[in-house]
Amino acid sequence: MSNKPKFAMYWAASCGGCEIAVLNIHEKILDVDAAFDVVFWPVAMDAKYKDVEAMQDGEITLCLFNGGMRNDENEHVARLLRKKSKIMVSFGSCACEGCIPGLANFSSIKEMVDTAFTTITTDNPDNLRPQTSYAMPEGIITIPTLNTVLKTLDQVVDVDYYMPGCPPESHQIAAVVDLVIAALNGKAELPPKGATIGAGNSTVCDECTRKRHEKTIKAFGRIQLTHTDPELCLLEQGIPCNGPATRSGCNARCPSAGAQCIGCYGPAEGVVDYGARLIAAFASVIDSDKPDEINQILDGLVDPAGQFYRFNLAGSLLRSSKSAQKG
Amino acid sequence: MTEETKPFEPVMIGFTCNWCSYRAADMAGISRMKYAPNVRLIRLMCSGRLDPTFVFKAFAGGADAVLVSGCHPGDCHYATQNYKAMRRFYLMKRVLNQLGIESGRIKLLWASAAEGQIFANEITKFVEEVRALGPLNWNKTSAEIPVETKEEVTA
Amino acid sequence: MSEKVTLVDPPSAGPVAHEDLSLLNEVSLCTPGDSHLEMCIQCGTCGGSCPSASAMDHTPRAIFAMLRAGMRDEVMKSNTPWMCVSCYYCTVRCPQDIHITDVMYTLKNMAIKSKMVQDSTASDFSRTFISYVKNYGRSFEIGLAGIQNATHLKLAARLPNMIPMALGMLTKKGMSPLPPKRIKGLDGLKKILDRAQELEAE
Amino acid sequence: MSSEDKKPKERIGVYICHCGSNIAGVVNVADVSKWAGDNLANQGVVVSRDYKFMCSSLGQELIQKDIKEQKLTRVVVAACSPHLHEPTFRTACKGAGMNPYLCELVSIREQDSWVHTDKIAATEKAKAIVAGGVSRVVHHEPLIPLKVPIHPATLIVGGGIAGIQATLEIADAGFPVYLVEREPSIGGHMAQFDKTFPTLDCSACILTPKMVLVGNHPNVTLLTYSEVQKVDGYVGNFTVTIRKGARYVKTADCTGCGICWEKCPKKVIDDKFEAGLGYRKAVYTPFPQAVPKYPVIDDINCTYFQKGTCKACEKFCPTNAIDFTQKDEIMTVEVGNIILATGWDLFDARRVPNYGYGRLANVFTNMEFERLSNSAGPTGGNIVLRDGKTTPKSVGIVHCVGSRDKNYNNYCSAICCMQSLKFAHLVHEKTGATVYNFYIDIRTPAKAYDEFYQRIIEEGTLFVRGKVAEITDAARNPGEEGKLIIQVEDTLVGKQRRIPVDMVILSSGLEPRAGSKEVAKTFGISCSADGWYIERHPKLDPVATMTEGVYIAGCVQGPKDIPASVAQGAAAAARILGKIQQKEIALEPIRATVIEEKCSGCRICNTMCPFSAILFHEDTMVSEVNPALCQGCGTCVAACPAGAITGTGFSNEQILSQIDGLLLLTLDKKKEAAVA
Amino acid sequence: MSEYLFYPGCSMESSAKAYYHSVMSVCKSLDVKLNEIDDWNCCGATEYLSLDITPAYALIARNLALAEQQANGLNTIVAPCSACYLNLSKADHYMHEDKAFGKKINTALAAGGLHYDPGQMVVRHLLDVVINEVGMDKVKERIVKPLTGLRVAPYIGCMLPRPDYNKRYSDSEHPYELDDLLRALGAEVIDFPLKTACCGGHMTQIGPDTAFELIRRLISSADDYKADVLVALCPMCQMNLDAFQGQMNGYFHTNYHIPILFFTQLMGLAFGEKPENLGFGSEFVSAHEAMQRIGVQTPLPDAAKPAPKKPAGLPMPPARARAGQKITIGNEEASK
Repeated sequence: MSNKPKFAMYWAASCGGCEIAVLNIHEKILDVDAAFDVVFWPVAMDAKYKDVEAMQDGEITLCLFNGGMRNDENEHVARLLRKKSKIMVSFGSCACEGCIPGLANFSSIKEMVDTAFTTITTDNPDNLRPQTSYAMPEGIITIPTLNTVLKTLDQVVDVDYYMPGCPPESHQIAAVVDLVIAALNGKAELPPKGATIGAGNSTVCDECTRKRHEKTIKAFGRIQLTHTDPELCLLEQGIPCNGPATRSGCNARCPSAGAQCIGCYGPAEGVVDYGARLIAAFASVIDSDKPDEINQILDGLVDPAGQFYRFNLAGSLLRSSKSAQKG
Repeated sequence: MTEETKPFEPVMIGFTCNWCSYRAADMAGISRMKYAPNVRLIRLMCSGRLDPTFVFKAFAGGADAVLVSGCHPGDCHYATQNYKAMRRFYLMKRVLNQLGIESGRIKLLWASAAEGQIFANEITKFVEEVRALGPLNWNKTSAEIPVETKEEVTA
Repeated sequence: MSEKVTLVDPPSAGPVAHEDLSLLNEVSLCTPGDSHLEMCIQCGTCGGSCPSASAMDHTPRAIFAMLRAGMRDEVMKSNTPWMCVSCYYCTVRCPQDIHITDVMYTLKNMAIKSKMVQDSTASDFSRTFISYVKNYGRSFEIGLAGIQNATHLKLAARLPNMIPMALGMLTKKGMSPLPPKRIKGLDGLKKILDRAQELEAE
Repeated sequence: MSSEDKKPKERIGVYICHCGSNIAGVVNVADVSKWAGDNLANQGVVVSRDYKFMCSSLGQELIQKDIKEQKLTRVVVAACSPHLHEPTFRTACKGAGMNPYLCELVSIREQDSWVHTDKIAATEKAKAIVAGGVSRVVHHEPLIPLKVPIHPATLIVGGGIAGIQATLEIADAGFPVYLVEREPSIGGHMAQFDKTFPTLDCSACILTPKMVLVGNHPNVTLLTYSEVQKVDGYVGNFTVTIRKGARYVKTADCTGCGICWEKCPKKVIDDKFEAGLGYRKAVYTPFPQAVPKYPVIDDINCTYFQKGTCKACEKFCPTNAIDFTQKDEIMTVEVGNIILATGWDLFDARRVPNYGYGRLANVFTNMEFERLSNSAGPTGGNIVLRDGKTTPKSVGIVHCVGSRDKNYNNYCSAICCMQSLKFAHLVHEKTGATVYNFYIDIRTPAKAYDEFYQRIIEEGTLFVRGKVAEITDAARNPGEEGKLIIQVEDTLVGKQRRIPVDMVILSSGLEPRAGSKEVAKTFGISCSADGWYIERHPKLDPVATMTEGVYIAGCVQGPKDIPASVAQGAAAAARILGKIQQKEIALEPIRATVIEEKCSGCRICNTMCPFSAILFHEDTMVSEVNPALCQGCGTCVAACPAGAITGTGFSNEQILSQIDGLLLLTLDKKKEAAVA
Repeated sequence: MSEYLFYPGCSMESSAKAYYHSVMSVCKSLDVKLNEIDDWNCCGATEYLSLDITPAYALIARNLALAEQQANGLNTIVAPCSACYLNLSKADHYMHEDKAFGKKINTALAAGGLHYDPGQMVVRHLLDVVINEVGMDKVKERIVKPLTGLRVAPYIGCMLPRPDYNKRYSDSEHPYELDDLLRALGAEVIDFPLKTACCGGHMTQIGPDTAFELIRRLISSADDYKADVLVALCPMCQMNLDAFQGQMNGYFHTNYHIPILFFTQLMGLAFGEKPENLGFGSEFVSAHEAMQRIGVQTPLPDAAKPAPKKPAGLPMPPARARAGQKITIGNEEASK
């Protein structure tokens, strides 16, 4: 064993894009290797839970944890890594706010499993359902139990830093890696606990170069059905762009490419509920005082909850694990 | 499920405008009109101040229903802000509906400072309606809530 | 003349005999839509507008005051609603948006039900008219006039030229002396009217 | 997330008022006070007391003593509505050295003890309300009222009697006034009247001297034939853009000699000053005593402007004052306060078809009658029929035309009764005709008004109580031939009457000026549904509006007569003089602020503000709230998607914490239920 | 070609055949197709309402329900009789406004297997359709024989312009549509002051004294203005003023002779239709003499009451705006 600081990365309920984003930092990955001893990274290397369990508490210096808490295995590993890590980073949208897997919080487990096992693309003629434990001649085998709702990482364990994005931009990851290395060498100071790192402090609009004016919206449109002005703010053109409420850091990647921001960097600093902010913002600029007309304009927002909570449902006030437990 | 002998008493949060509905509530008090004690009021300077976060927070914090009230359209103390509140209200209601909260749990009420009686009556009515809906059930999912987009604004 | 003493006050001068304060509300409830009856400010626009006010024993305004005072018998016995020609002048001019003509219909209904109608000329005409409608689905003017005059001879006496006129109807207007052809759905219509009658009684 | 182990950073005092038995009769105040002391200690409550009358000086001293001895940093008083005693308790806290905005008054009287009977439920609710206040007050910040300087000049819009009165009051006090009037002369409707009720003073005789004073006053800049286009700024510092209409007359050269209008060949029906009964020329002053004396050329009717030839006025003008090349002029003025006194419009009697105005020649409106009766009017004061010569032998005066009527205007126009009585007198006096007044109610509620009514009765005017149903020329008998027949129910008799008269005068009601909504928008004030401007308080603050620095006077606020208009003009002036004397004004510090580093310049908030307080800086791409313009509604705070706008006094933290506090008990209860 | 559902009403089958024939003729000329509602029933006039409100409205609503069934893409019912028009429209209005009442009526209709959704049908009077849908331009196009020289009193009556819920008619007291139409036909139109006064309604059957007085007022006023004919648009009005004119004369010892014609009869004449196809000759007070004027230039009656001239003395306020024309009204703007 070397004396280098130890590095771990884990994925819970997530797609794997975050791992790719880490690898996508190009030659910087060599710095990681140079600076760290990678001890646990299931995607990149072979490792066993028991190896981690055998470590001392706080032995891992930096853990990038991505993915939400979908089942008891996710939670178990999260707790384990928390115990063993000095710096626990909630890495990527899934860990920070639930992301796409968190959209399952709209549904009950039954609805979710039904959808997975009975839709037309599923070849399941006997209508089988997964069982959490099953007796085989060799003994009882188990698979993890699903949580009622998907939880974010910080709803289960204490988190030191948040790094949003779906996935976090590679240049941001590189910057964070640089920062941690510098801090380890005593050349920089780590930000206060709980801070969001690898992202900006304002919103996507701050980085967006589109022209903008006072906003009054007479109709919402879907971008694929609308011919948009490439220079003009998308929201002004009735395209529900989440940019105004979304944390900066991505260099306004989507709006620059002609697509609306869908909010993967999550809420701006200090915002309590991302969707509520967007409701207020979008509805505020509707140009009508007549209830019927307002509702007609709102009909143009096809799936408002989906629009506002695509990445944020598990972290929202109303569909997070906390509120769901209260009932 | 525990056996309840007492009728369900919903807890409700009401957001009122400093210039109209809060004064209507004062007026109801001064006139000693009686209404159900389930609603707790929060004073905002204007219904336009109503951040949907407040409503979400109230539901998340255990409220069974939320009342939003402001000056009648055209009578806003700040000229037109109640229209902005109305726009937000409609969108908020749609989203709440998708998030599993029945439309009957959120109400928009226009009441002028003089309409103490209307305010009192509407609160009592609203409490009855929410009582009929029962406690807010978090385990309900959007699929189980009938989607309503038709808006009805009272008074 | 001044020393002449009357032992009994004339009926109009005495206190209201039986105040029935539910009366106004009852009339209002029996009228479709929102009649705004309680909003009357006694301005007299209705009475001033009415083309047949001179034939009425009370002006519509006075009737509304009497409704308010709960003078049920007096209102039920009044000819005022029966003299209404449904011209709706009062209704459109009323500054309080009271549906006066519709209220008059309600009062006629109530008067018939309370059996207090004083002069049956008008109500009988309505009955005859409706009997044709019920039996044929359509009305029948000549038959109607005939029966009306036969049952109300006094009326016929006032209309000496009725017979030549009826003849004129037949000859000039080419009207048929026979009742109208029955409509096809008469059975259905009867069922509808019977059901409506039950609902009315509820 | 949990902060329970954290030591609370504030020291909070909680005070529960009994309000005699007003609160204590229903709410168990001792219980609430004890509960708050026990259960809210973790939020910083160090003192919790209940007291008979918190607002009494002893109650206030109690709080002050605690602030000093217990080193309180926050105070929550649970008593009556903040609309009643918030200033009281804030002042008390200030007296003890605490910033007044660190005190929160929550209502457990109007919104609890007075509206509930269930003592247990009311006590629970009071606890919740107190908990809400405690949670909220933690997030209060010390605030200092904003102070802005006041420009000493005043803008007065509308040169009717209310505007004239206000102008003179302020100008006489030594401060500059800009008086803007749309018409070529000041004077307003009052200049058109013949006599004024109930004293029967000649209207012109009492008005003209005041007009002259305005015209000659060194402190008054009179801008007639002008309109306000735009108002920028805020109380104390308004910038007003005014469009001065082209008169086509050089006022520096004009002597007002009148030769131009004498020579002008174009006769125009004067539907303004003469109410359509008389004529004026295309170059004119509305009336002989006009102030200023300079005429205007009405380019729509002027032959030169329409056809390119004529110029008679120019030819004959002895001082070469005519200038056809003049253009409208745009000017801006700086003022500290504004009075709107734009007056009223007459209800268009043609909207009541059954009264036949516009169809039946001898049906006149009240304004027409004023001109008929005025000795300076088109008939030299002879009351005659539309043929211009016949004196009526009988006249019917109809009250409430277009007023008190759901088909037209719901409200009472307030002046018509007295005006109609005045007409009865004038007709009687001048023609000896039989006069009928048709009324629903006679309303004479002011000094010497009912006495005037008595006088008119005594003079022999016939009163018929009934709203006129119709006025027709369709005669039913020879007695009605050639007459106007007024059909009405005499409700006191209970019979329909048809009264043939020669002349009918309709007492048309008062209406808000056409376009009053747009004007309200320009000045940032609000209109009632009828269109009258809304005062700050209908009883206690009738000339101020919700917009600081903008006042209303006269009929813009609602129908009223001359004395009331004058009183309002003077009242508005007095309010403004008080402000000017203070040299600066304190503004309630409830304001929105943009946190610059968080603002991304998305501009969503830009359209939120009806007071134009939000500025967008194109260079830095950041929005900014001008605190002096901001009225503190908080709509932009709620709209900002980035949470970059905060509202002092009603911040997100304050309200979200208050929600937590209000629901504290509920959560406890739900937890108990869950445990059970 | 425009197409409407058509509710003729009972009178069109009996006393007002002239109206029926002329309506058919005129509509044909104007390319208006009228689809008669199959198996319609009487609207109850003003009589059923007097007796029993619920059955009365159920009776009316049956027609609306049938119309809805047979609508086939149409949603407008045209009624030529003012009383029918009002009853149908009022039933729809109240069923719509008063939901409980609407439900009650539908409960009754259900007994006959019918149902009506309030608001589905729009009921319009024939005059309204001619003026506002067909349009004056088209009417003018069809004129081959202008009614030059005929002096007419336009008579609207009560139930077309009133009551005015939903502000459905231009003016409830002095509407000008019929005047404009008749003027377009070439007739000389008097400003008839009693154009919306009552014809007596059912009073001819129950209170002749009142009825005769109401008829007299109209006839004498038309005579004052030296009208040749009085033009009606409701079978009840026409019948009362025509059939009872003689008796009224007897009652008051007067000698009026004013023929009462339907507006469609005059339209038909102007469109060049033969008088016999338009029901001429069926009137009690013969129109023969008056009609002789058509096509032949005859002098005006010498003692005709002159139209109000421009006053020599003081100017009049501009006349009230006609239908369709916007007049500026302070408060209308304010109330927006």
